[in-house]
Amino acid sequence: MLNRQELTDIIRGFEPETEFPEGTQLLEAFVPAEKIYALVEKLKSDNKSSFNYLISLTAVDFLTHMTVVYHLESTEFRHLIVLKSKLADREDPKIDSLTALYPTAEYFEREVFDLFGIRFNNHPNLQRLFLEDDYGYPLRKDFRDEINIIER
Amino acid sequence: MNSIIEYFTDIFKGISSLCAGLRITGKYFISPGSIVTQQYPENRATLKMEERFKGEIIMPHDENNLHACTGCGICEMNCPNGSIEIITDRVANAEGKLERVIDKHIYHLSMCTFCGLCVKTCPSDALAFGQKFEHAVFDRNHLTKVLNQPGSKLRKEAK
Amino acid sequence: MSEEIIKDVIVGENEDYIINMGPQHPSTHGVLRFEVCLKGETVKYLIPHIGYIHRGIEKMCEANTYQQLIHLTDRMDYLSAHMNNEAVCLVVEDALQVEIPERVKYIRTILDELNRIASHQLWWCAFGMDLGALTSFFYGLRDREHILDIFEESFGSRLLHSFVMPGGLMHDVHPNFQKRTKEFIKYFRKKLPEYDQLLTGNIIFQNRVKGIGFMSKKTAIGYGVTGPSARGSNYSCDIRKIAPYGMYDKVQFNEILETGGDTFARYKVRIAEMWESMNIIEQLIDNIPEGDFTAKMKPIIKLPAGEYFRRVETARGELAVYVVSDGNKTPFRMKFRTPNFSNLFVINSLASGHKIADLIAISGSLDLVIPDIDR
Amino acid sequence: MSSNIYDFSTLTGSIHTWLSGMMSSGWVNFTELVLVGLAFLLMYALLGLFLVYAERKVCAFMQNRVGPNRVGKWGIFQTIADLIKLLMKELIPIRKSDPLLFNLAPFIVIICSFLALAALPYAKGLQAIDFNIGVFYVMAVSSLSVVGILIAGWSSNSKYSLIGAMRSGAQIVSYELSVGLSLLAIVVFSGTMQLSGIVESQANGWWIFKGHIPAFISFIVFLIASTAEINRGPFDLAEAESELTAGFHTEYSGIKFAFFFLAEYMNMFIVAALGATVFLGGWMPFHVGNWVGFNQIMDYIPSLVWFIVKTFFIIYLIMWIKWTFPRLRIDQLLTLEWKYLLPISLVNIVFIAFIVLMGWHF
Repeated sequence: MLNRQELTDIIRGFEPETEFPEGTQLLEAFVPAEKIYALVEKLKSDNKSSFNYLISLTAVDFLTHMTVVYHLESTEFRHLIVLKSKLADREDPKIDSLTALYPTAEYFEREVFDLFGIRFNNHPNLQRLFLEDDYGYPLRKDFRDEINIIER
Repeated sequence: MNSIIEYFTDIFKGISSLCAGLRITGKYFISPGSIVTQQYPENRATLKMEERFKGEIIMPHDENNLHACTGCGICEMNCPNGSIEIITDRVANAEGKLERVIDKHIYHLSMCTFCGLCVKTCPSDALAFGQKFEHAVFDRNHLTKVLNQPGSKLRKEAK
Repeated sequence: MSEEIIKDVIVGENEDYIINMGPQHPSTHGVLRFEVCLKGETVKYLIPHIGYIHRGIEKMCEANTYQQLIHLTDRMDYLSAHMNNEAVCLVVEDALQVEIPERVKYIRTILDELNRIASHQLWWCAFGMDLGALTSFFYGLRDREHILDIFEESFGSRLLHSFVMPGGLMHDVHPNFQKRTKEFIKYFRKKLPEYDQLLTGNIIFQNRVKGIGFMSKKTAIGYGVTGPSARGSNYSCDIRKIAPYGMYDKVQFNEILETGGDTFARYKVRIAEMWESMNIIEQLIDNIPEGDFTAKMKPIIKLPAGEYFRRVETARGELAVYVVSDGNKTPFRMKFRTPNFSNLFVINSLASGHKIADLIAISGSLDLVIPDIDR
Repeated sequence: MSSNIYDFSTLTGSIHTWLSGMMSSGWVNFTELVLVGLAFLLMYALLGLFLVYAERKVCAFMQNRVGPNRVGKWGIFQTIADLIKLLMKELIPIRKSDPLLFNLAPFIVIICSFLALAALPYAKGLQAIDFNIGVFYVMAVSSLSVVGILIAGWSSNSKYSLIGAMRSGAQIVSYELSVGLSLLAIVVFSGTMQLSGIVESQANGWWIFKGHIPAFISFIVFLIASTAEINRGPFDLAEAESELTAGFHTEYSGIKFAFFFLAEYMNMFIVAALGATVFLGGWMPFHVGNWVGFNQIMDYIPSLVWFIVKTFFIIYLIMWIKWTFPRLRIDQLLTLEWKYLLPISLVNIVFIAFIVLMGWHF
């Protein structure tokens, strides 16, 4: 069970360009979008950290930009980190898919695509999971739907 | 040789496990006393729901038609589904000052999910849970109820 | 609509013979559609289609305050409603650093375990019915009725009891809550062995269930399968042990692990978990301390800006709540990592190569609740 | 020894003399045929209604619940209400289905169960046709119903019913073997295939006691195989509710579904009656060796009652098995038949032949 300081050194060792915000409940790391796949691959294969369990992959729309949030945990040492990567471009956000590392990521990513419209390149079959094709991306903050959603 | 023995023990073990299952169903077949089904429409008179049962929201009125709702609208704010609407109007009270009084406390049973926030957060405990659970109606607007009975007034305690 | 001409579909050799199981199907336990490609009786591959009961709970959470969204999380995994609510309350209490009274911890842990037994009982009924033993359905429901009566007496509703509030409970439990729980434990200790005699020991049942739907520990971790389904393949993922909450660190109980990895192992885990839950309840029920049932909370709860993450062990696996708050009374973004979402998608790798009857047994052993998948 | 059992042939004889007094012999034959036909039709309907009601009540008590109790005193008119409901239900035409075969299938299944009813000895002297190859005839006729099921599954143009029909085809064809062999075991004992002959041969004791161990084994094999043959109990793969929604009769509605439903219960009655006749002595009262007094008392109970009690005991066994065990998978079902039941019943027949040769049976 590595403590926060050791984990930050490991991550900074793999990926120097990460910044670590202070005063957060869990260890968080902002990683540039194009570097995320390489970092997660190293974190998973390195047997000191061995993050082999992707708890959840989700996205948050901060109106100016969108962040994709990864919660990773190691089933041996039970330590837990949160990786986040900012996507400034809101029209066509793109990020690498982690399906090759975690089979469960395929369906988390399809859900994020369905609700946020973030595309994951080299994803096996990126289709919508819940909604029909012509429906917008509901979980974006600027999503308006006069018929079904009543603003109170 | 032991494969033949295993063949027969496998059969006998199987049959004994089957008989264990038969014994259970047999036991229940000959003990009708342990049947727990309630004959609902017949036992309606004796059927007593738990007194905390969340059947619907009611506004308890005492014998001389007084209730405790001041029309403050806290329950309307707290309701997640917007199933409560408060209509208040201004009435001049004894000293001639205009005072806010509840006119209609509209409650949409069709939208209510019985989360109990209105009953909990009401400052004057005007709302309570009723025990009636037979809500089937033929016309949807019967589900919109007015909780304060006509001609009822606010109960004035000596504050 | 004009009568459009239906193209005569002639099934050639290479063309797949696809049947739709669902969304209305007796054994998909909810509106879930399996697009099953068959070769004779054996399943070649299987695509689950979901979204039939998607209510957009995460979108609705963004418009409700923290007390108001309790009744939403009830309706996610309705069989472990109490654990879902408790997850949200734990996140809020963590964020506000509120110290909840000892009595609330006791009651919440007892309710967790009662809810777990009720959920496993309903799973047992549906699993027996999937395999054709129709009587198991009625025995399970009859015993579950006792728990639902306890819930109805204390909270007023049987299944979706929005009873837990951030900071404690909505109101105190009914005075004879303890007495009835003890009666139930005494009653169920006599009835649970009957479940084994009726189904577990049965040779037909064992042949139907042994050796099918094998899931290795690696696939379980890869697909994010948690809960009893994963513990069937020796993957210890019990959040009550990893990140204890409530009274779980002070209660003495062991995590049930089976090494079989097949449907029978998952079955045995759930039956053993019912025994374990009863032990936990017995350790707690007699010494519930006196005290008030909620901590002092402001009427409008505003979480300080930041992100909060908390995990809870529901009857089906690990439920994680991730809240992003920007300081006002409604959460900015709320994500529920639900156990059934990950448990569902492993079914393709488990069921391909087996017969249709095994597919039903495997999906029964994964104990899926569909509203939990769609949210 | 079986002289003073009430003989129904006196009753049928008196009807015959009464009729021939009125009409010429050709017409007498005709009216008797019509009367027997009406009797069977009436029995078919009444038995069908009663069996459905009995199954629902037995299943309810086993599942610790009350069962139908709203229509009539203890719910006795429940099945009549079901029948009227099924009669009123709309017969939904299935698009792209083969209309002729789709409508023919229920009739095939009903006719087969009707044919088998005719050959059973209900009481002493009360038997419509007494072939000297009775057992063989009943076996042949009851195996015809698989044709109806296959036609139903194929013609209703739905994938579920096709799978259901294929399953039941394989199941019934393979289980006929062990039913035939288990009946053959008793034919070897009694020496004749004539049903009334078999019953007569059990005058001094039922074959299940006289034939001691091998007869008991063939009774168990018969019970398992016949449950499989009528698609019930742990072998109801043809209409497995949880997998194929309703198997071969998914697309049927209204009276066509009622035919399948009724035929299944009548097949159960036929199989139970056959088992009772061959193993438990049909209408022959329970005699014990030379206790003359005891045998006299046993003879006072009319032979029809004996037959009904034995048949409903076997029906209860079949229902008990159905409501306790989960369903078998199709490959386990076939391995059970070909690897367990068949070898056992073959060895059993050789053993019985040896016993009959040496005369060790009673």
